[in-house]
Amino acid sequence: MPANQLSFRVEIRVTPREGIVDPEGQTIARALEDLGYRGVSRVGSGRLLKLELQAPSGEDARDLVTRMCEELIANPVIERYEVQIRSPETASP
Amino acid sequence: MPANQLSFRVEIRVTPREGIVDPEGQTIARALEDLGYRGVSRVGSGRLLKLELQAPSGEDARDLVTRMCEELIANPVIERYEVQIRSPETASP
Amino acid sequence: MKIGIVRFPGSNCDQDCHRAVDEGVGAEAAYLWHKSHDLEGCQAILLPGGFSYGDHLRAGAIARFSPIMREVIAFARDGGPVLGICNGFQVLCEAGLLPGALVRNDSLRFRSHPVRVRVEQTDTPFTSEYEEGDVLRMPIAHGEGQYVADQSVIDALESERRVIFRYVDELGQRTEEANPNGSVRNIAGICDEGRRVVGLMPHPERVVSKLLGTDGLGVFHSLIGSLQATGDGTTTQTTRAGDGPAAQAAEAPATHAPGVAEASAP
Amino acid sequence: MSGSATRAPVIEITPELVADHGLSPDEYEQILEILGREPTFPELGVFSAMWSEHCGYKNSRPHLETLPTEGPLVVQGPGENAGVIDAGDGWGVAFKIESHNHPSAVEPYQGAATGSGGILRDVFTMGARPIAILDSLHFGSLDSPRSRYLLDGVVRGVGDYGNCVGVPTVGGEAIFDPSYERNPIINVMCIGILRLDDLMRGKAEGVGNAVMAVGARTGRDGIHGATFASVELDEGSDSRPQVQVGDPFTEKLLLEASLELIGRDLLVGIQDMGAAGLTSSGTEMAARSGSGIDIDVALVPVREQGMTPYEILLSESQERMLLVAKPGCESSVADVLSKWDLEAAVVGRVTDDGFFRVRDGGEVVVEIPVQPLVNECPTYTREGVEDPEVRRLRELDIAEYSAPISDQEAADALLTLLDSPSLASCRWIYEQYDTTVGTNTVVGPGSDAAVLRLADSGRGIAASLDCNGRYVYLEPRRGAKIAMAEAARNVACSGARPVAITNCLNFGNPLKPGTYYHFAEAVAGLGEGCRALSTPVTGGNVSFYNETPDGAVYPTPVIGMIGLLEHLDRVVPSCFRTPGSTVVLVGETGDELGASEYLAACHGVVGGAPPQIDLEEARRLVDFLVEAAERRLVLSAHDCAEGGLAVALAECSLGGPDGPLAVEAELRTDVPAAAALYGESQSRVVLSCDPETVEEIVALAAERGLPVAVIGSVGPPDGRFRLAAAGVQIDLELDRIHDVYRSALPRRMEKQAGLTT
Ligand SMILES: Nc1ncnc2c1ncn2[C@@H]1O[C@H](COP(=O)(O)OP(=O)(O)O)[C@@H](O)[C@H]1O
Ligand SMILES: [Mg+2]
Repeated sequence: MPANQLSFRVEIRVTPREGIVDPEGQTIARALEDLGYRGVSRVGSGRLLKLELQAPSGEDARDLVTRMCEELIANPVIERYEVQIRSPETASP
Repeated sequence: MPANQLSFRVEIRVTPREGIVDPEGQTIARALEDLGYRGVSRVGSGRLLKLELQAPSGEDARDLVTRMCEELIANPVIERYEVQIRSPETASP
Repeated sequence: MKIGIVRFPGSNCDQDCHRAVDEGVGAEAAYLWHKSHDLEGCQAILLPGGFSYGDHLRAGAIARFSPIMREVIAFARDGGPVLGICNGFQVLCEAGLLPGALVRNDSLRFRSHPVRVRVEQTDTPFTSEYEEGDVLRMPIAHGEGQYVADQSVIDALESERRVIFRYVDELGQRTEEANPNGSVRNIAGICDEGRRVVGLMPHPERVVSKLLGTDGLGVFHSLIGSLQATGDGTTTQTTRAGDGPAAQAAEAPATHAPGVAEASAP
Repeated sequence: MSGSATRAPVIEITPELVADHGLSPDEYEQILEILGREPTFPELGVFSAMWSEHCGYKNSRPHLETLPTEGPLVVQGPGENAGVIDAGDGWGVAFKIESHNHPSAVEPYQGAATGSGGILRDVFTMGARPIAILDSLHFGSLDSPRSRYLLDGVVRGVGDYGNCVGVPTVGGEAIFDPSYERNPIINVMCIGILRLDDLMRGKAEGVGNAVMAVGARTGRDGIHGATFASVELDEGSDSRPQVQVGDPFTEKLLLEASLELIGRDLLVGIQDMGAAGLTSSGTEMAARSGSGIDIDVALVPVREQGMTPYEILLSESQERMLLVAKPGCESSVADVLSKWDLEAAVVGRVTDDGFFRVRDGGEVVVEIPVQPLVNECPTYTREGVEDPEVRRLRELDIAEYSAPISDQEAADALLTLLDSPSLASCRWIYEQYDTTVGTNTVVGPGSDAAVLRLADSGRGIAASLDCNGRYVYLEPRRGAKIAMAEAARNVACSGARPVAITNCLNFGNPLKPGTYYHFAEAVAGLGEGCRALSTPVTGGNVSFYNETPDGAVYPTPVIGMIGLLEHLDRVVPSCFRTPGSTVVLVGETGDELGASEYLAACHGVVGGAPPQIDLEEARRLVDFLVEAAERRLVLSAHDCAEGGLAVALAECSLGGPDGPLAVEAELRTDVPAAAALYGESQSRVVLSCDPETVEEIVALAAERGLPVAVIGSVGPPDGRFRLAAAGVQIDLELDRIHDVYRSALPRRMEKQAGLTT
């Protein structure tokens, strides 16, 4: 691996696109209500992906992750995604 | 609903507990590699839940969400969860 | 005439498809390995059901990147007949050969039982032996079979008569109760613009014998008939140069009348 | 990644440590004697696992040894991964049952899923392609949220696993009783078919042959699962036992790769790394072959860093196998596995010195003679004593329930019984299972027995899982015989001849005399049943410590019966098919309400003696059913069981593929009405037939010495269900009872999603 690689922590959230049914979210909402939880609304479900990435820069990391999402991780017909990248400084707590 | 309720945005992330196999994460890692993405490691999959919650205070909100997680949303035998609560001030962008 | 059946890791209806082709309608069936780059001269391709790559990420999401899928996509774009059943339908949608997507059943449960589907269109290589309006009984078995797409896509599918199968009741009526998974407009199967690529959720390959039901046989008879009618079936050679032996054009010219399925000894 | 396992600090073997490993001081003495020295810490772990109840059968072996295991069709009896019978023309049927009660009580989805995974591996390691799964489920009352949560998770777990691997789940049973609250019974049976030429066994032969670990990597999951399955679930403790997560995708790859390896003749032996993982698979394979095995844990591919030899030896990570390659075949084996994207590592060699030797890099950390480790686990025969409470319940005077009932009461009772989750339609469950993948399912769930195609032989395999725990609780020997007879009858109703069984013995803590009595008596009854019906045992499983704070679950010896059907096209369905056909009842209806579902569901009474069972008569009934099917005399045949004649008749009329069929029937009898309608007298079957063949059927039954009565007809156009007996008449609208029957489970289950409490 080239010496000038940095390490990033990436978190990708994939959620149903606006207008696409989210039966999972609905079911959880109903279950919470059945269990007596009040005041819960707008329940939405999604998938989470965490990974570590080696890249020369934060910009490269973001480019790479965006490509991954577009190509594989999210299906634009039904899903949208958000990416969070923690840079090497903040990566180690 | 009592007037003194505040509104919170909650995000819950559920991931496999340390040491529990994550076949989905493994498959995705392999797929990324097959697609030529280099420098990716520690791919982990999880579930995401977003909801809005009415509660008298941030502390109440956290208590409530913790109970929900323990009771319904995560199975502590194999999963861990993290909760993020955005308070009413920061909730509206 | 040779029909290719793709095997992805996790495919589990591949053998059933094989049997439907060779025992069901007496044509030659060949497995195509997902890592291969060669369609081996097959004149039609079946993408079988199952859980390719464990359905991880999304059903069909990873399978579409298999080496063999590059060939299948090229083959389809050249007008080769391709049928995706269940997981195969999901793969076709992920690969962009068919529009829309299949998401979790509205019940959030896996559903497995016989359904009735109405044949909506007969001008595809997989439905030509049926009559429009035929009601077929075949099983479904899926967790993610709810067909969704943007309104504009649905409108186009309807106006271009590309909905091929619809869930109906015993009387052939499209009802809410007859819809097992919440699919928009009870859609069970669709085709592409060229009408050569078809995907459906129910399993015709499971009902091709006297013992288990015969309503699915027509899908395979249709394919054989349409390949015979077009002579060699495939229109163009789609194997990329240098990737294995050139696929032989079909050896047997169409000597049978269209629609007559005849056993061709392998 | 594999490397030297982390060097563990030397751990002193104290009496506490020995006790924590579930070994008694006497057992420890025996270990000292076998080794001639103190064990190392990993050695203690190995003994603990192999001498656990789960692997060593400490408390059950003496009884299991009384079961008949031989017969003309038995190719492989107990002692292998699965039993195998000869099905003719070179075909074999491999089958076995497994329990996953304790893991499922803690994590129902994964517990059930990993149970399915294990039993599939047991079958395909024999060289058989799995073609069907059956599941026997016993849960607490569905009024309890916990039970609903468990059922929901278990059904998803069984379903998702089989669905993904592509093996249909084709039958089973679902029984609900408060006795199973918090300790459900989840037994899964798998059936596979093979060419007998390809029969494979778990052997480790040939000095120097490579021992390979394949499939998933080894992690820290489920360490001491075998020991865990051997202790009671402790309410208070929060030291949550480790639960494993199943990966059916990897399992599917393992299945295909294993069958390819066996088909290409590259293996000497293969075994699942199930309970006690590498330890049990390695030592059992060596023990069967009288050989030794020498492995290096540093070569085992691991999932986590810093795993110690102890952990690697005892891990129960799923979807792993141990195999021994034929000489010179190692690289071909590796090629096949890599084709299926699976990892394989040579982790050791077969030796001839009879030792299980484990190295960690250079250092030997375990060196135990295989034979005593595997075959000399101490066994215990205890004194069983019947619990006085059980006797009191059995001897309860239930005469008052035979008092006359009105038409209305009779009808209400039928509705109550059809709404009882144990008797109601299981459709809600099996519609979550792929029942038709593989295109071998000729008769799927919802019938007395599932029937599968035996490749292209034109013959069929029938299978049924049965056990009524309430009977066994009240009178264990009789209850076990009834379970045997019922399983055989179910299979015979389809037209198949019952030929062999596998069994799963689910009991409470065997150290309690009352439980031990139940166990010993039930096994004795099982043996009697096997002998009378000529259905030997080819394998099985024992699950003890099924206890909750309220005591043991009902003793539940689940029988997995296998039958063979000569002509698949003569298979007999359970339910009425043809309007105008005649309804015939074979068998004697007695005044037997004891232990019935009627008493439990309608009167809240668990008591009385279970019905009489005459095994000789049960056998004649089986012969009759097989011959009637062979001669195509019957249109349907359904066994009378829980809920008695009234429920059996209702099931016949409700369960057909084309919707319910009306029926009108009358049973002439001196027996009081409640018993006539709802008593559970054994060896009875409801048939339907063409009116033309009635005489032949009556003659055939008489020839076999079986009572027979023509009781009614199918399909009057009025859409009603009518049954009269002993002066009482049930007359209900078909749609009404259909509704009750169909909605009993979904009504209870769909109102709530998964709870984790
Ligand atoms: N109840 C039983 N009846 C007959 N044989 C049994 C029974 N329980 C276990 N056995 C047999 O004992 C042998 C040891 O089983 P083992 O492989 O340790 O079980 P498991 O696969 O559950 O770990 C197997 O051949 C099994 O079939
Ligand atoms: Mg075993």
